[in-house]
Amino acid sequence: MNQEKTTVLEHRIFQGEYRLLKLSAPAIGPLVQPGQFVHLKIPRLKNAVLRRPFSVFKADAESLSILYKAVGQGTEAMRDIAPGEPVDLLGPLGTGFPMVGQDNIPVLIAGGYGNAALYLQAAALPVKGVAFFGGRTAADILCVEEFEALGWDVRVTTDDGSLGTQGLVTDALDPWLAEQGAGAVELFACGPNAMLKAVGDRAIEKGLTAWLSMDRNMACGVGACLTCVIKRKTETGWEWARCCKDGPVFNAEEILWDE
Amino acid sequence: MNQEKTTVLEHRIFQGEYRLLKLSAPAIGPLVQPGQFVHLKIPRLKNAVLRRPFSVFKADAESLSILYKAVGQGTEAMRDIAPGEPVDLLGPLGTGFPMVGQDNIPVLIAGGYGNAALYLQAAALPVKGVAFFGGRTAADILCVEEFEALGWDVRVTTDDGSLGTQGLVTDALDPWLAEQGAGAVELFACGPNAMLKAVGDRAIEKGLTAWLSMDRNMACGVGACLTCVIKRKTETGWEWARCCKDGPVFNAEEILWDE
Amino acid sequence: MNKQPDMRVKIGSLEMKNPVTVASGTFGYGPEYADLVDLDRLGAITVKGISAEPHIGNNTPRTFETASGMLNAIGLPGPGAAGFCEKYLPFFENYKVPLIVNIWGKTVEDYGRVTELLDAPARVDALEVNVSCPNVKEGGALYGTDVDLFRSVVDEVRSKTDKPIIIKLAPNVADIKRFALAAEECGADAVSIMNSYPAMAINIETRKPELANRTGGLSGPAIKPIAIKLVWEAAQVVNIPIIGMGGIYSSEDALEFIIAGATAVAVGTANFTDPSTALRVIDGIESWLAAKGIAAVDDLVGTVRG
Amino acid sequence: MNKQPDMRVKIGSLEMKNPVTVASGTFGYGPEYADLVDLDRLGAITVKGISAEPHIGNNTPRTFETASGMLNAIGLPGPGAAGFCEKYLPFFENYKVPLIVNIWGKTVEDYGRVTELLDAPARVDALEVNVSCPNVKEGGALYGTDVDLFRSVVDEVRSKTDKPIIIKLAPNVADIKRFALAAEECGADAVSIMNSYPAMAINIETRKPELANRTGGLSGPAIKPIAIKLVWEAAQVVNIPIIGMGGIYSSEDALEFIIAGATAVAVGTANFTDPSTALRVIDGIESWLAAKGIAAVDDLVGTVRG
Ligand SMILES: Cc1cc2nc3c(=O)[nH]c(=O)nc-3n(C[C@H](O)[C@H](O)[C@H](O)COP(=O)(O)OP(=O)(O)OC[C@H]3O[C@@H](n4cnc5c(N)ncnc54)[C@H](O)[C@@H]3O)c2cc1C
Ligand SMILES: Cc1cc2nc3c(=O)[nH]c(=O)nc-3n(C[C@H](O)[C@H](O)[C@H](O)COP(=O)(O)OP(=O)(O)OC[C@H]3O[C@@H](n4cnc5c(N)ncnc54)[C@H](O)[C@@H]3O)c2cc1C
Ligand SMILES: Cc1cc2nc3c(=O)[nH]c(=O)nc-3n(C[C@H](O)[C@H](O)[C@H](O)COP(=O)(O)O)c2cc1C
Ligand SMILES: Cc1cc2nc3c(=O)[nH]c(=O)nc-3n(C[C@H](O)[C@H](O)[C@H](O)COP(=O)(O)O)c2cc1C
Ligand code: FES
Ligand code: FES
Repeated sequence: MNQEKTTVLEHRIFQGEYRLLKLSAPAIGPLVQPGQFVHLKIPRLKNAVLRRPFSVFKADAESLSILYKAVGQGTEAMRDIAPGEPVDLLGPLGTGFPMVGQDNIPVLIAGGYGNAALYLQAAALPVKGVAFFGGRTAADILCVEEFEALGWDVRVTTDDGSLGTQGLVTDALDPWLAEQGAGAVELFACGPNAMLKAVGDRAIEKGLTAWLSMDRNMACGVGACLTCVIKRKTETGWEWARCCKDGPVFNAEEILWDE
Repeated sequence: MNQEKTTVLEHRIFQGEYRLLKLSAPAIGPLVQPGQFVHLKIPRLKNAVLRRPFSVFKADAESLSILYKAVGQGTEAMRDIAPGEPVDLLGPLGTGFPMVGQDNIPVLIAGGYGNAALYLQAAALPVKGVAFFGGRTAADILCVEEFEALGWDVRVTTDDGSLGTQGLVTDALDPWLAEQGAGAVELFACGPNAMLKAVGDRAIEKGLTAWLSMDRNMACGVGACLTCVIKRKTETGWEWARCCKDGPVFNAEEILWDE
Repeated sequence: MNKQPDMRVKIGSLEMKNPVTVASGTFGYGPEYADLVDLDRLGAITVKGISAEPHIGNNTPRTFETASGMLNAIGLPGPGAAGFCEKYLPFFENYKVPLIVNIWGKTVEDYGRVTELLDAPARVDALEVNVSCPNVKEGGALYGTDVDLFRSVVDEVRSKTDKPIIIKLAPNVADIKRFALAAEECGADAVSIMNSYPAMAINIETRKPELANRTGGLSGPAIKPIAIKLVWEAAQVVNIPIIGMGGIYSSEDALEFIIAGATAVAVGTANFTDPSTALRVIDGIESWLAAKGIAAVDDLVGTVRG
Repeated sequence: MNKQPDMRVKIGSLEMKNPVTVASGTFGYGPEYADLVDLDRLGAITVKGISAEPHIGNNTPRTFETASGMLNAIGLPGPGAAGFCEKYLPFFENYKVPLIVNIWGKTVEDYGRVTELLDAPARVDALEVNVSCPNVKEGGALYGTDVDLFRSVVDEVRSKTDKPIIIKLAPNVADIKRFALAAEECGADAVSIMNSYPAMAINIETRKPELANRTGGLSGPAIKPIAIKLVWEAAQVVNIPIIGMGGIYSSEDALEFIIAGATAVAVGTANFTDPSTALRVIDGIESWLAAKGIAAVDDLVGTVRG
């Protein structure tokens, strides 16, 4: 984990409402593992005390990039970030995705920025299976060609049918899962909570392993403040686990969904 | 007095540490009188609740411009203002300089941004007299050629002698005043408090009229909050006068200097 | 759908056509913002604090900017009740907007005198009582933080007028509920929450306080979460209306106060940042209510869930 | 000229090599920031509040960002005193930095028990006593705002340890001086000022509070002017040292607290914004003192003028 004054190499509209921010980050970039995130201090937003967490989309020895969407004051202010501007970053943070188990077919399931969060894992996995991408509309479906170029079989669903099949990501996942032999499949998911829960429920029902990247509001990002906790099952009940440190990736079996 | 969403036409280094900010301001520009100011809301500085007051340097039917120097968090953040960006302005505000009295020779005395504050007056005065400009060093002396082009006899003093005579503005003013006949001269001054007081003291001593543009920290800028008050002499003692509304220009005779 | 929502609220017998006023001391005596703001669009105007006699106030500097806020120690300068009536009431003859006059005193008798003087003119619609003042007789104890002194002021003001009286609570108390209840019990028509919070800034180069008065009141967005909590707490215990204020910059901020329990709201420091704030807040509340299909702003008051 | 200034300060018998610690709850239990911050450069580490027994804390959401600040209602989850000693004390064997453990309880006896449990381990150098907690026995009255309850806690803690005890005052009182004096009278070695300020935010769409606990504590730059005032006031009346905190983001902020009367300072919310803050503050104080030719940071404490 490092704190690094990075420099903006590129900042542009990526697709639809998503922007790509590429930063020169020689201290953080090379350390990034799939599923980890960075904690970004928004330049010039002087009334904000908190950083904002973003999954690392791509990373190499010199740089890293994120994909983000403006949803509030912080991400809106990020749109003003200028090329060449310094951006203070903490990272890489958190516990990312594990390798796929021996002989398992990896399946990726993504919604929203989940595509960005899964890209490094998609690249790192030695076997390429099926990737299910869901979104509201065509513009929300990111990186299909990039995942295909890595060798993934990408299946798209959109709420409005403007790309791929109309419906939820689970509408595509369920029939496909039904065709597979038990135990042969391992799931890696990142997206809205409802999607993660749906994926987790299916995995538990079918006895599959599912790795869910959880999204919680964060303050410190390093495990110190206990803001980002989720309930993790223990033998006797549950305990708080920190999404930023113990996660964001958790085994679906561990998660106690009670909200 | 108007509130106007202006647009940045030009923003550049003017000289030394001073920048010029030119705004498209068709509602405010045409109303500006010499010595008045505008109250500027600094874009994107979200932790600041107060506007910042700036004298109008130039104004016409479509636009106005200010000259400013970065001295604190507000003016530093102003350097990020981008061409085309909207800037919310209140103006024109305050009571500016009066016309020069019949048969009087006008004398301008400026330090710092005072040159900007006096330019419109210099242009408006029907008679062009002598202009005394003082500053720390050559880079602080603004607009000499512009004032000369208007017909003013400009005399420069700098603390370090890097331009004009070495010394304070009063070192140049005093001998010149000594040469003039009493009552024939009227002073218009804008600059640091010490300079204004020195000018005021001389005027009172010599029975001259001096108009001083006072600089006080402001909050509302329109006379409502009573932040910017100075002591104004009354028959029985003194009362508070609002620099933003009753001033910034006051007759030196009115001012009770007791700080 | 989208019927025009009913924006009217009542503060005692005072009828406001919308729930938005301006905070005392941030909007002068009326004329100052009249060029920029159509005063008759406001639910009410609340003017700068007035005492029985003219008062000179503090030395300068009187304000200082802080993170998302500002300090002020203006020191309540003013023309006194008679001076106010003479200088400013005629101006209001040209306007229909309800006029709330904020009052203060250094002794209980002062509060009584200024109330009497302002009870007479018909153009004064209500009095807001600033109790965040030191009592000179009681050696500087604050009316706003000592519940017995507090009651004595409210009783005195109540005894001198039948106009609506709004008691403006001091925020720096351990339990705002005691003061809100005391105001209600003493016959106040409403409470307003909150005054600026006692605070200070020191210049490290000069080692002198940034304000001539050394300490001052903190206002602006910085204090909004404190104000929301105090309004919410007071709303649990009193039946009289609450005027909420503290860092309101947008209709969303105002709605937050209303949901917390405020019947009306006041825009203060935001006037300095953007004089159009109060009008934007009015329009914003109205269109939000319309969009949600809420018939009257009153239906939203205190509807916080959970 | 520019001789290395003496940065040492003492909090009771606790010697800090510089006046900067971190605020409880913003720096975890020690290991969390160890990758980013050289812990041994700090004057002391103050860890998250510990109670006698393990505690589960509040539901989420636990924090919410506000203008120049944040709300938190973490709810003091923690491993309990025994858990803390087992899990975290070994970590500190590798460091020389003084360790201040923040403690809390729901009853006076709880405070006594956690003090006893933490009195034993030599690695615990001092206790900071969080009194901003409701007393379950007294129906939720707050230890920090009721001066009798407050005394009973300080007495209890004092009776159970000879280690330095620092009483962390609640800010939401009308007169901080009473509490600072009471702490001193009960034998406290220092007071720390201020805890986060009770506050609230409501989501207007859901009409639910933004925190699961409904209310929380406001911290960050927004509250700095309040904290400066409280430190300045307390410094007028007590002789024991004060640890100042509330929105410290820079060495200038820290110097402001020191000039107001704080012997040491704590960096809280700023750790989230920039984990290097505490180290920057230390370096900044040192070079400022050197530039001014001030021989020791202690010489600056409480030197406000006018
Ligand atoms: C581990 C992790 C990885 C993330 N990766 C990405 C990414 O790669 N790309 C991306 O665009 N976003 C990502 N997010 C979400 C991103 O952090 C939030 O969108 C951002 O913090 C919102 O900040 P804001 O100031 O704009 O919104 P705020 O003003 O804080 O809030 C505005 C709105 O956004 C919602 N919001 C706030 N925080 C979050 C959050 N953490 N998740 C979802 N909604 C939130 C609020 O509920 C509110 O409605 C990630 C979050 C986590 C925890
Ligand atoms: C009527 C009037 C006209 C002005 N015209 C101009 C102009 O044409 N060009 C220009 O550059 N400046 C002008 N000023 C000064 C300008 O308003 C201040 O420089 C500005 O407000 C500082 O803001 P800041 O946030 O950068 O500084 P702050 O962070 O507020 O303060 C930083 C430093 O600047 C000092 N400072 C703050 N306000 C003022 C002030 N009003 N005057 C002097 N020092 C101050 C503070 O004491 C502090 O040391 C004018 C001021 C007034 C009252
Ligand atoms: C410059 C200034 C002057 C004020 N004067 C008064 C006053 O005379 N009487 C009063 O009761 N409150 C006064 N206040 C307090 C405000 O009315 C209001 O309660 C407080 O500022 C919180 O609201 P805000 O955050 O929207 O400003 C004043 C506030 C400011 C900033
Ligand atoms: C997330 C968070 C958790 C906190 N936990 C504690 C705690 O356990 N015990 C305590 O005494 N104070 C706690 N505090 C208060 C801080 O120690 C500090 O007093 C307050 O935040 C003001 O300082 P700041 O503005 O620098 O953050 C906490 C503050 C925050 C923001
Ligand atoms: S964000 Fe602080 S513990 Fe996870
Ligand atoms: S700045 Fe408000 S009265 Fe002048």
